[in-house]
Amino acid sequence: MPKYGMVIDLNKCTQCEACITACKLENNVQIVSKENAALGRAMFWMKLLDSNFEGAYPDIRPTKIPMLCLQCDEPPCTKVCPVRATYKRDDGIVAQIYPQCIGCRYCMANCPYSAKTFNWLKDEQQIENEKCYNTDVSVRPKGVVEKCTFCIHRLQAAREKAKSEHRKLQESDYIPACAEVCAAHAIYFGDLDDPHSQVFKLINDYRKFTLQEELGTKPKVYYLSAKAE
Amino acid sequence: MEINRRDFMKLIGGSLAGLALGGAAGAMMKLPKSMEAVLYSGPRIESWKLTACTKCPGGCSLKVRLIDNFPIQVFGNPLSPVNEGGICSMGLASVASIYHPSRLTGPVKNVNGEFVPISYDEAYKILSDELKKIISQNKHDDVFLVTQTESRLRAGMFNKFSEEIGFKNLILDNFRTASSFPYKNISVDAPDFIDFDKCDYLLNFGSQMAEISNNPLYYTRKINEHRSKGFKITSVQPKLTPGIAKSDDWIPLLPVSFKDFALGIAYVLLRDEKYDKNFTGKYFSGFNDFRQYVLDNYYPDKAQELTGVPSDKILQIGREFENASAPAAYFDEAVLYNSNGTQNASAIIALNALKGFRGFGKIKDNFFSSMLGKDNESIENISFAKLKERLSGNESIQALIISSSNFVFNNPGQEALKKQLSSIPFIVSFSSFVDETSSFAHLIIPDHDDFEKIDLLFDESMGIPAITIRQPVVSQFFNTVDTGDILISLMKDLKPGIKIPFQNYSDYIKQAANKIYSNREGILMDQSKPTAIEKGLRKIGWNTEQYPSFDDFWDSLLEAGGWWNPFADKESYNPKIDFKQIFNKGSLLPKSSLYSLPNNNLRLNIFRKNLDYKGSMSIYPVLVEQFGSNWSVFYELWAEINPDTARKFSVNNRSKVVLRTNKGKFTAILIYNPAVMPGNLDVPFGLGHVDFGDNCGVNPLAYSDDLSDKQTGKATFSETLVEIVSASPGDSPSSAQIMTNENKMTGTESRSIYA
Amino acid sequence: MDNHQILDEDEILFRPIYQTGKGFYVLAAALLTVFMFGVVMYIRQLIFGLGVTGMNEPVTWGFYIISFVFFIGISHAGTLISAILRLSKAEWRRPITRMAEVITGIVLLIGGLHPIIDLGRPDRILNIFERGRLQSPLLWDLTSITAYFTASTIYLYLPLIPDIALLRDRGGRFNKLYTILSWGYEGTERQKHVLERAINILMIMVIPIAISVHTVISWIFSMTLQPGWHSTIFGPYFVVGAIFSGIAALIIVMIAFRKTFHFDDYLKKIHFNYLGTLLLVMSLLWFYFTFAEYLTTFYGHEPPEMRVFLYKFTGGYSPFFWLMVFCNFIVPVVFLSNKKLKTIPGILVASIAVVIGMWLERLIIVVPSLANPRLPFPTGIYIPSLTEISLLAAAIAAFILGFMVFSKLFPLISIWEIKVGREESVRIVSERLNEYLPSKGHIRKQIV
Amino acid sequence: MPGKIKSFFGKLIFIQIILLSFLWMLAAGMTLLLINLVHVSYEVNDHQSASIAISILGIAIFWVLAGILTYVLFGLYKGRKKGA
Repeated sequence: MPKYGMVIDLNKCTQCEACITACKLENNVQIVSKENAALGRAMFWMKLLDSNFEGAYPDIRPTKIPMLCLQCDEPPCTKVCPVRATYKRDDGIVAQIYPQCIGCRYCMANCPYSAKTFNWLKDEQQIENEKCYNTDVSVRPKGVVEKCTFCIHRLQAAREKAKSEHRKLQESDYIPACAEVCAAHAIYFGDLDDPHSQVFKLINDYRKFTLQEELGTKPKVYYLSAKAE
Repeated sequence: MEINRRDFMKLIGGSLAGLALGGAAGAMMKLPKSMEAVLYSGPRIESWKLTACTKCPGGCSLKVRLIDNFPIQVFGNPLSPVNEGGICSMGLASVASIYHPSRLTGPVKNVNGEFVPISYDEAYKILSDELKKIISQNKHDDVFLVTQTESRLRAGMFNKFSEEIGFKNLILDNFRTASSFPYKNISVDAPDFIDFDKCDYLLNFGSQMAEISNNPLYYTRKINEHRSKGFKITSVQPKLTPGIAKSDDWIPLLPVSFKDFALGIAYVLLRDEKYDKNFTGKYFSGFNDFRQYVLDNYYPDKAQELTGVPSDKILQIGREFENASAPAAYFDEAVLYNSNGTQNASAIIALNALKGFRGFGKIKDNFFSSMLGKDNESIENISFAKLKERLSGNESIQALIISSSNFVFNNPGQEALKKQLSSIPFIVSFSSFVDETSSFAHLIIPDHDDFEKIDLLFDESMGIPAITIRQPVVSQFFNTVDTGDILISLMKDLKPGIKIPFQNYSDYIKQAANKIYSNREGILMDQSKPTAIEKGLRKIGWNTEQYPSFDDFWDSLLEAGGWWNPFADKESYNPKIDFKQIFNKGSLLPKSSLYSLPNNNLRLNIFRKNLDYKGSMSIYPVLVEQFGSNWSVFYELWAEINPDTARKFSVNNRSKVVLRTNKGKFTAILIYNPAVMPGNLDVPFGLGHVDFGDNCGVNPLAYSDDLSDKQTGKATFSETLVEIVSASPGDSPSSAQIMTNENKMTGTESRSIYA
Repeated sequence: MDNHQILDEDEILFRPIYQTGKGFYVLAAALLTVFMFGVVMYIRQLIFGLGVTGMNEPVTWGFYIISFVFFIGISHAGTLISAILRLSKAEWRRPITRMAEVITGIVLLIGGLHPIIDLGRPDRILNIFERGRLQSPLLWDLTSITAYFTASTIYLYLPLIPDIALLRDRGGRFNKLYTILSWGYEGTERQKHVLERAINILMIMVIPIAISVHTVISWIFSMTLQPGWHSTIFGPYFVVGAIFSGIAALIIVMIAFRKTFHFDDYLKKIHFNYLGTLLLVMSLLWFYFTFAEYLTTFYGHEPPEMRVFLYKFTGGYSPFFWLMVFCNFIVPVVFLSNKKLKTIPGILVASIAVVIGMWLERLIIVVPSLANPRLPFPTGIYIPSLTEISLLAAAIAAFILGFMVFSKLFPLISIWEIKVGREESVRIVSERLNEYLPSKGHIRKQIV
Repeated sequence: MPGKIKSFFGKLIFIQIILLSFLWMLAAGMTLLLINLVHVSYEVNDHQSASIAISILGIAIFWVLAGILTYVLFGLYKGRKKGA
């Protein structure tokens, strides 16, 4: 069984935010109305961690981190869900079952990375965005929690494709939208257990770190970063 | 609206995006009735097509995903050498514009303030009659054409048109032309590219290479590569944008004193005698005057006084520059965004000349120019400045022809501009939306959407000729006409008996492509990069790509989405330069007043985000929402300020402030950002459209002083003074918050995360 | 036959059941409107989704969860207190226990509803039964609250039986109902014995259940990784807080009925004195816990914890925090530790302060932790909307209404216990005393 | 008259039994629920032990409660004065 994970090289990332746009369009994440956005209900599965700086002016540098659901190996969110609407799959992806969620938002309260978002109101998707719908992804109704799923629908598609071609699933078959569009090739995705995969090599890199390591959630999204001299 | 609600319920019930696509269609999508039927009950068959992006000059190759032949999503084409599968936010969002509800579905005529739809023939008749009248009165000089199209072939078409008819005033103002203007200004042609194979030191003046440049995605990759090779990048910029943050050294500097800084560096080279004597001897006429001038006026302490950059820093940069074997001092359009932009650019060119432009290169016998005709010469004699001058002067303008340009929004002094425009007797626009500019038009003949057009995009900035083809991925939705076709038929009507070698625009494109075919070099973008062996074989004339006829080539070109020539040879760039008219003794600008701020004043520094290339973001809701998202500011203007400055004015983080310039008051959300130049108030450009898509926020240009570069008429982005009138409480981050951000990120004290 | 003429010595306790003044209907109408308004607002929320509340990201829990914790806390007034008093054979408990138990019953119903109000998809509530996870603290709650509700209702019902029998014997309204509910109680020795036994068993059983309930509720929070929640002290801390607010609520209710139904003769100053002292003790205990909680946080000085800490002490929530300390500690201590101020009005003031303070405490616990996420996202802001406020009002209205209805059906003070007390307790107590007082004879021996 | 009373008492006990049975239903219901949940936790195999522990507690409590009430009510019923 593979164990899917992601590595983001912050030394390469230019914070062009293409991954964020790609994620929004790929997953039909709703665009809330202006009022709700002002209330802090804007929905992003992927976002840049708020700016946070290193060094002293003028040698200062922003360290913005592309944040998505870190797909923890010890997910705190699944522990508290009362209806098993979020759970960890065998391939390590922390999935959501939207039709089962009762919207108690306990998982959000327990996510130390605030990676989850909630459909506060009816889908207010704006007109223009309607057409950009990705037909592979279901639209979430109001009152359920949603989050990044490593574009799990792409995995399904890839599986079927491989099956129809009578071959095994290769690493190149399945890649989330954010990793696909990254212009700097800063986002790597693959099987963390497969010693031949690139991510496997990268997570043994000295620059590797994960967010909030001390919580023991064992995120499967790793970051690479080294201080430039 | 009622309908939407019901559709939404349906959508929730069905809970399948497929349904959403259908269900929502009736209310949501602006489409011909016939197509809606398909949308409702299509078989949902997926297909992919290749096309190119025209949002910027880069010409990325796009992979468009269609469901029942409706473009749904866009991705990058992994085989394209330009973007290698990458794509930027604008490209991703671009698919939305074709369905935009406020898109014009056909020609409209302005009947006292109201735009009423008319048939194309009628519209065309009005246009041609109007022009005929002018020509008969022999007032060619009173006709102005403005276009900012990034497609150089399209620009070429405009050129051809204006030449044939005899309209001298073509303002061709796209990124590439603007960037090469300073070279044209000293009558040399610009270098094709930065030679990253040789270049070992990049001194970047005000260009957001990885964000807004003539090939952002390529530069994104190259910057990383360049740095991983251990070479340095130094950026001189008033704002530390994420892209600039990639450079090893950031010199916060106001654009007004780029020139002083560049010459300050030049001084170091001259003083250390580390400049390329061979080159200066051969190509640099009037070098000794220049040398003298710099040595007299730009000794480090003086430079420090002029720029505010500490002299030892200037020395350091200077030494790095002079010791590099092939340094490049790079600039592009952005350098022109201030009142002495051209001068700045010339200084930078001079600096390059001292090292013989070793960092730059040209493509050997580049056949693009032959292919394009004279695409960007016109700017030599005419730039936006001239239009402004004419508008403000009493000389009347008979007609104004605008294509893919929204200059009212992109320029300061908008009130005056609007007044002047409304006095022009005849304005025709080819915009497919009623935006700030085209709302003044008397006639709008909407052009196709980008996904319905055909075009060829060229790029040399990679050091190899690359051509991506924009082909229509959908048959046109509405009653729109390709501007190119209109121009062609106009030529025929206005100049009877003219010889035009092509029937319509796509013919014209084909002929350009024919040049590639006959050139017989290069390969299509349907294969991975050629290996060294392949290259070797090529050198000895081996060529696997044989096409029996041009049509075969054309078909496979459409299939591949592009063509490039990895085997093209480079040659060094050594132009004959002459600065007599620019730097002569005594013409030393005084220190800019912007440095000595009157108290309780700040500098309004307008910066551009990569999400908005030229004020056209507002039709893409995804981008508008995302615009301020990493400051968690939504649909509102924000102003970044250095915390120290903020404390001086005692305004809190995230407080709502009212700002005042000479042009009036506007509100913004104040954001603490320690990377902002003290005394600056950085506001983003792109929000604040009045009647163009999603209007929210404020357009800072509307409130900035009406200054612009003398020669190019480019707007100034950072020379307006602003003061904070009032501020709401807001929340000041608790000390703990600031102290512990580091640990919050990584969870460990020691771990450093320098991105 | 006309039983109404039989005048009982405790007639005044029956009066509320048979006599209904105009004020009653006015008040009932007013409360009903408030309640209905709340219902309407909730229906609106059902239609438009939780967006009509003030909740957002990162503050994903608001008034609903606060009220939930708060009301369940109040419920401890009842059963726990009366059980403890019974257990400790405190004779002054007799007029109190009934009211206490009623509070529990009503408040549990209200509190138990709040998590459902808080759901984004209440229509899917049945998923809990189909695919629920017992590992989720929310399910622990479901179980323990149901258990507590059942237990305390039974615990309310059993002591009620003799009184129902009395009512039945008086005939008149609802006679059939009383007949059914009284199970033919006639005060025979055997029946008395059975009742005694059952009550004693329940009394023992209820205490652990009650404690478990609030411990589990505290675990909803402390089982998460949120800074400011993830704390071992939370279990006892919540229980103490619960009893604290419970006593306060009880005092308020008692004073209210004393005033309206003139129970002055039954609820004497002494009762309030004792309860006041109890309240004072709890207040000190509460302060001790609070102090312990925040001191450890401060000394640990973990960055995320400190953010919440500072947010409470100096940041956006400092006004609420200090108001809470004022209401929960300063006011009670001032009013209850001082002879002059420890009058019935004084005690009333203290208890009202405590109830408000405890509500604030729940607010302080729920919101700041959510508003300050671990990662450097901007601090969240939470402003309750009209919906939430009106639902809180409706909950309070429902509470009062419940009491009013009860007072029309059953006596608010356990009549038989009073009678028993009057007849026997003097004897019983003196006997008990004699049991553990040294006998005189013994002393004389020593002198000799 | 006595016949009337008799019939009423006949009904009475019936109604009372029904009331009591509600409690038993609750107990039974809770038991079923908990058992079901334990079963589910086995089905998807997550932390069965926890489920079992909780369910044992829960079930016990409800049955004891039901038991007590039954004991009381029937005790009272038996304890009535003879010849009432």
